[in-house]
Amino acid sequence: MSVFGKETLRVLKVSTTTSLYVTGLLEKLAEEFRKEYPNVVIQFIAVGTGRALEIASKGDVDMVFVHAPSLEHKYINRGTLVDGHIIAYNYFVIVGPKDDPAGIKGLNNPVKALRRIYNAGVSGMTLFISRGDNSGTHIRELALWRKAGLNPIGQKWYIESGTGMSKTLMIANERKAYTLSDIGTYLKLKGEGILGRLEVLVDKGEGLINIYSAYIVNPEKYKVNYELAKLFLEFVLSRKGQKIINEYGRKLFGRPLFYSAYGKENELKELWNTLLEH
Amino acid sequence: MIVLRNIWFSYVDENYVLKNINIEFSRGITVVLGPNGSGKTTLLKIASCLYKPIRGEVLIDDINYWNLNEEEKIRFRRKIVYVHEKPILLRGSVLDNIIYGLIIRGYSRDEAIKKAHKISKELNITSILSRRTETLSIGERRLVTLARALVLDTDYLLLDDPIAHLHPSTRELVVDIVRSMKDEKVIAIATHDPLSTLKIASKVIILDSGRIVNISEPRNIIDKYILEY
Amino acid sequence: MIVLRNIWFSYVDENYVLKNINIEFSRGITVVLGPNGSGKTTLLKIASCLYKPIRGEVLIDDINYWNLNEEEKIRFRRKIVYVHEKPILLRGSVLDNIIYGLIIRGYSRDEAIKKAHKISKELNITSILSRRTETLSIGERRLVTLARALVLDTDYLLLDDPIAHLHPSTRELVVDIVRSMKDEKVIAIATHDPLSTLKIASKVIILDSGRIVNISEPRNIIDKYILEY
Amino acid sequence: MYTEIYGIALRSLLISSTATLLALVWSIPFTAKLISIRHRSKDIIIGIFNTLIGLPTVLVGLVLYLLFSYSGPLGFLELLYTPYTIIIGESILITPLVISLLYEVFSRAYNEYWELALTLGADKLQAYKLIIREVISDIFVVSLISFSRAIGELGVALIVGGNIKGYTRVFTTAIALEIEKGEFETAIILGLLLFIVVLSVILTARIIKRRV
Amino acid sequence: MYTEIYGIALRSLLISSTATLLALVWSIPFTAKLISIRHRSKDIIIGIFNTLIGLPTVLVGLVLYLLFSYSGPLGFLELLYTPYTIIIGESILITPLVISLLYEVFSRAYNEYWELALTLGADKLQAYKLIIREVISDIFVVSLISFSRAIGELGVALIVGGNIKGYTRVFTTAIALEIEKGEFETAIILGLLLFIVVLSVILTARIIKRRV
Ligand SMILES: Nc1ncnc2c1ncn2[C@@H]1O[C@H](COP(=O)(O)OP(=O)(O)OP(=O)(O)O)[C@@H](O)[C@H]1O
Ligand SMILES: Nc1ncnc2c1ncn2[C@@H]1O[C@H](COP(=O)(O)OP(=O)(O)OP(=O)(O)O)[C@@H](O)[C@H]1O
Ligand SMILES: [Mg+2]
Ligand SMILES: [Mg+2]
Repeated sequence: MSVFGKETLRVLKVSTTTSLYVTGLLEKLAEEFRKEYPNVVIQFIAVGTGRALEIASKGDVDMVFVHAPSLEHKYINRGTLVDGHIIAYNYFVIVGPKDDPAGIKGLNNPVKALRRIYNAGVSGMTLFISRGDNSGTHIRELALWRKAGLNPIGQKWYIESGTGMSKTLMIANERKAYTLSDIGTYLKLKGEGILGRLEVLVDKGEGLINIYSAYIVNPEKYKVNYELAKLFLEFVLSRKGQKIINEYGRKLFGRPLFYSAYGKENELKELWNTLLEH
Repeated sequence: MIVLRNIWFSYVDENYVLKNINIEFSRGITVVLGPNGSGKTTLLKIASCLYKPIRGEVLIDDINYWNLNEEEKIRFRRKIVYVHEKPILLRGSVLDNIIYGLIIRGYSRDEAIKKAHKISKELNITSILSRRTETLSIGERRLVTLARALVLDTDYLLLDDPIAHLHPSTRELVVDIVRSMKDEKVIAIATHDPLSTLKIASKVIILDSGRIVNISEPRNIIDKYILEY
Repeated sequence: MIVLRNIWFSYVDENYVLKNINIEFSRGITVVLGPNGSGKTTLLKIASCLYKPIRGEVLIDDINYWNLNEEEKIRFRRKIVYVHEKPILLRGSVLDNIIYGLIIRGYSRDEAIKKAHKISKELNITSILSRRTETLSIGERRLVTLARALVLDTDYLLLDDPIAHLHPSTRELVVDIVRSMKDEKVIAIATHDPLSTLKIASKVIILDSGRIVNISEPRNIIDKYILEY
Repeated sequence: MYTEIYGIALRSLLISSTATLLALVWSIPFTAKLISIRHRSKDIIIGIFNTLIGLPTVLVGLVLYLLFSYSGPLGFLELLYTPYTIIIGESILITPLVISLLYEVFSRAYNEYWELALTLGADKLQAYKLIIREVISDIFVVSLISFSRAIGELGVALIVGGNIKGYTRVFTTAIALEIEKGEFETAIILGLLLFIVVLSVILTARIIKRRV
Repeated sequence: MYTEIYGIALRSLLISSTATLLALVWSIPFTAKLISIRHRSKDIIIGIFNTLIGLPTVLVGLVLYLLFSYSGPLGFLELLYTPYTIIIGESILITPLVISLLYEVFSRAYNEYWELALTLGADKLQAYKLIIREVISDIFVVSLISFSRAIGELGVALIVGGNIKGYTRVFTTAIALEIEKGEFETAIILGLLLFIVVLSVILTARIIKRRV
């Protein structure tokens, strides 16, 4: 085995948001893809959505997997990205301490839940941890606060952690605080036994949908392995690929991490459009 | 009195550089002579309890030093001062160096400085007391190490080639000071300068290749060395 | 010939340790005497072009050394060897030390070793040639630095207190070797041992507090020093 | 924004200099003791410290997290995500570097001064003090290097500090955040600021040292 | 899994040791030259290197990324996300540490041996060589410490290496990923492995050094 890998193979470079990579989904897709195309190597560079798109705009990767429609939109307009497709979706969840001091458990309206958290926060009963890192999750959280007509930024109970999802969840767990998380990362860490004090309190309702899209980097502007990227994208969108996404993690975590976009493309596209204004 | 009994010493393995040494350093001045590499330095370091012999005993006032516990060792060590053949000075001023041994013995700074001034006057180095040690000439360095040792007024005084690098008249000065201590102290001097030292010696030891080849009265030796000139 | 003209030198600011020095080191042996700290070492280092004087000229074979370019400087420096008063040895064996100067002058290792053996025999140190330098006694170290310098057979030879720490008979050996070079070389010796050196001197310089107080024939000086004993 | 950066700078300086002092407090006596051991084990011990220099900071951070987490053995102290854990973490993190460097400094001085100290009548403690005094300017350089290392580390500050805005956010965690956001210019500006702050500390320190 | 860890270990060793060698290649002549400068600026230069030790690795990574990026000035080399950029990055990263440590080593030797070299007829190059030869065992210790630092750094390896499985994944990036995944045991096991691997390298090296 060569330590530095076999460079004679055709290589596809993909930058991806951490949440997709950390759950292991992408490696699984790549593995299946390689059963059909054994000469291909797919290299994933797992970073925050912000950086994933920035790297793409510098021409350093062939393809991106991200989940921040408003940011994606910016890069589409700049001509960085082409061939966009929604590949999967799931829901953001509001997690918080088991004793739920803000009393949001079972609500099916995230905006209402945030209002309660706000009030509990102001009266010193609880804390909220925000990622504060311009990630897809952070952008969504800010959008939800705006929808609630509240601005918690700068308040004592509103803590900006400035770190990735895992570390933010760890802080929330230590501090018995609320936070907004993608379901994948939450379930992964929960499964590792790390988030003993937290549970999912709100997982339904308008505004929690989390849409993952894949793009190819514009081959007219950059040197891109377009054919291979197209091939992989088609695989991910294929019946087989979508099935993998739908099944992934079901056994391990007792519930699905992602839902396939197959057959719901138009519906999701509309939702995606509503998320642009954030 | 320092008594060395059946001392064997080697730096590496079985290469003995001292072989079955038996001597007594008693009140007065013992001069140690011998070719370069014959073992003079090693002998003095063993006598001042810096090196532990591989075999044999070092008795200070009839006590076997290497059987003592840590605390007692220090008490004994404070009675002995050894001056290296190569002057090693501490950073800081000449005065800092001279008072160091007094300070760690619990003297107040004032007392120590008073004593330092006294010995400096005797050794004629008052003019350099405030100099930083890095800036001294080699002979000046040597004088500072002598002052630093003599100021302690210890019972045992072991000097390793103390007058090398000294100007003849300064050498005389040092010899005179040592001579004046002859009656109260046990003094040993390793040297290559028999002319200056034999005249104050009570006993002479000649080393060769790690063995004592002669212990005698200075008279008998002087003739031999004078003949060489 | 090394000529020093109107040399002034200070280590710090305006504290001159050499004041308006004018001398010529010419063929034969110049012995430099003077109290500790009088400036002997500084003088020899200026004469061997290690220190640059603050004012004044250093002429080697009538050439002003400090006006030369880098390349010429090295050519000149290779004619001069200065031996420090404190022996500084390189890591490795005694032999490695002795051949170093030859190797960097382009000699083959074999040639260099042959020369090293010759000088070692003269200085009676063949038995320690393979020893690592950390393990030498102080006198042995001194002899190695002398061998390392003498093996280069340079036109100019400046020795700083070269016989300190040497046993009297070894001292004689060194003096004899230096004497044998007297006719071909410019030699300067700073020393505190007039007895051993004056007998081979062609000229004597006496320094005091950075000034030359006397330049004369050795005859005139010997009486003065002999009287001290 | 201006006050935030000012806070970050001050916080970084305070945390890292305290951590450096702390690391010196235990490393100096430990290393002084270590050099006087004649045993072979000395080589192995210093080899271990050399190796520990290479422990990734995130791992040190993780171990500290597990210690200070509410379910960890030190959880009752409630120190996680406070500046104090960063101080503790950084001081632990730089200890192997401090010890490795001090070891070289002390060994050299030991050979030269230990015996001298004994001839002048020093007991062990006094001999150690003498050695430390002789190499004080080397110790000083070691502290500058270690301070620099501490202020530049990310893993510990991030994992046990949490990069909480206005509380545990330091230069490195702020820089990492900007990079993650894709805001590369801001990251580089913060990096320049860090450089300027540390450089002025180090140059001032070196000038003071020269005067002493 | 077994072959993957084996690959990670071997890759980490190769990358970091090459980076250390590279850093020595330019740091030794640079520092040797630096010590012989009489000018005051020497103090400032070494102060800058002391400071650069504290540049966060992520920042160094970012700058290298911008250089080697497809749209950066060195993009045509197509080195981003390859092990070679990690080597370059780590060698740059440890250079300030290497120079800071070598500087202390060389200054001491310079005072002792420069003049001696001149008296024996050495030209400048030969005098430098002599000094380097005299401190070779200190240089050796410096390389061990720097190697340790290189293999333990995360930021550069992550940003310009990309932590690509089987290609640029090294110990630290693998550990960081496991922590991100919440798989703390795996992270700690990897850390232990890293420790064992580096320790055996360092102890072997120290034993060889002792023999020389
Ligand atoms: N550290 C050491 N390791 C090995 N051998 C040593 C060591 N120190 C000294 N020796 C050797 O031990 C012998 C005795 O050395 P010592 O220094 O006692 O001689 P000395 O009589 O004082 O010589 P000098 O007159 O030159 O000072 C010499 O052969 C010397 O080379
Ligand atoms: N680096 C230095 N900085 C400041 N002053 C110095 C320095 N080196 C020597 N000196 C001083 O310069 C003067 C001359 O020193 P030098 O070493 O030339 O004397 P010397 O005649 O060789 O003495 P010795 O006989 O002791 O070797 C002395 O007063 C000395 O203290
Ligand atoms: Mg001796
Ligand atoms: Mg002198």
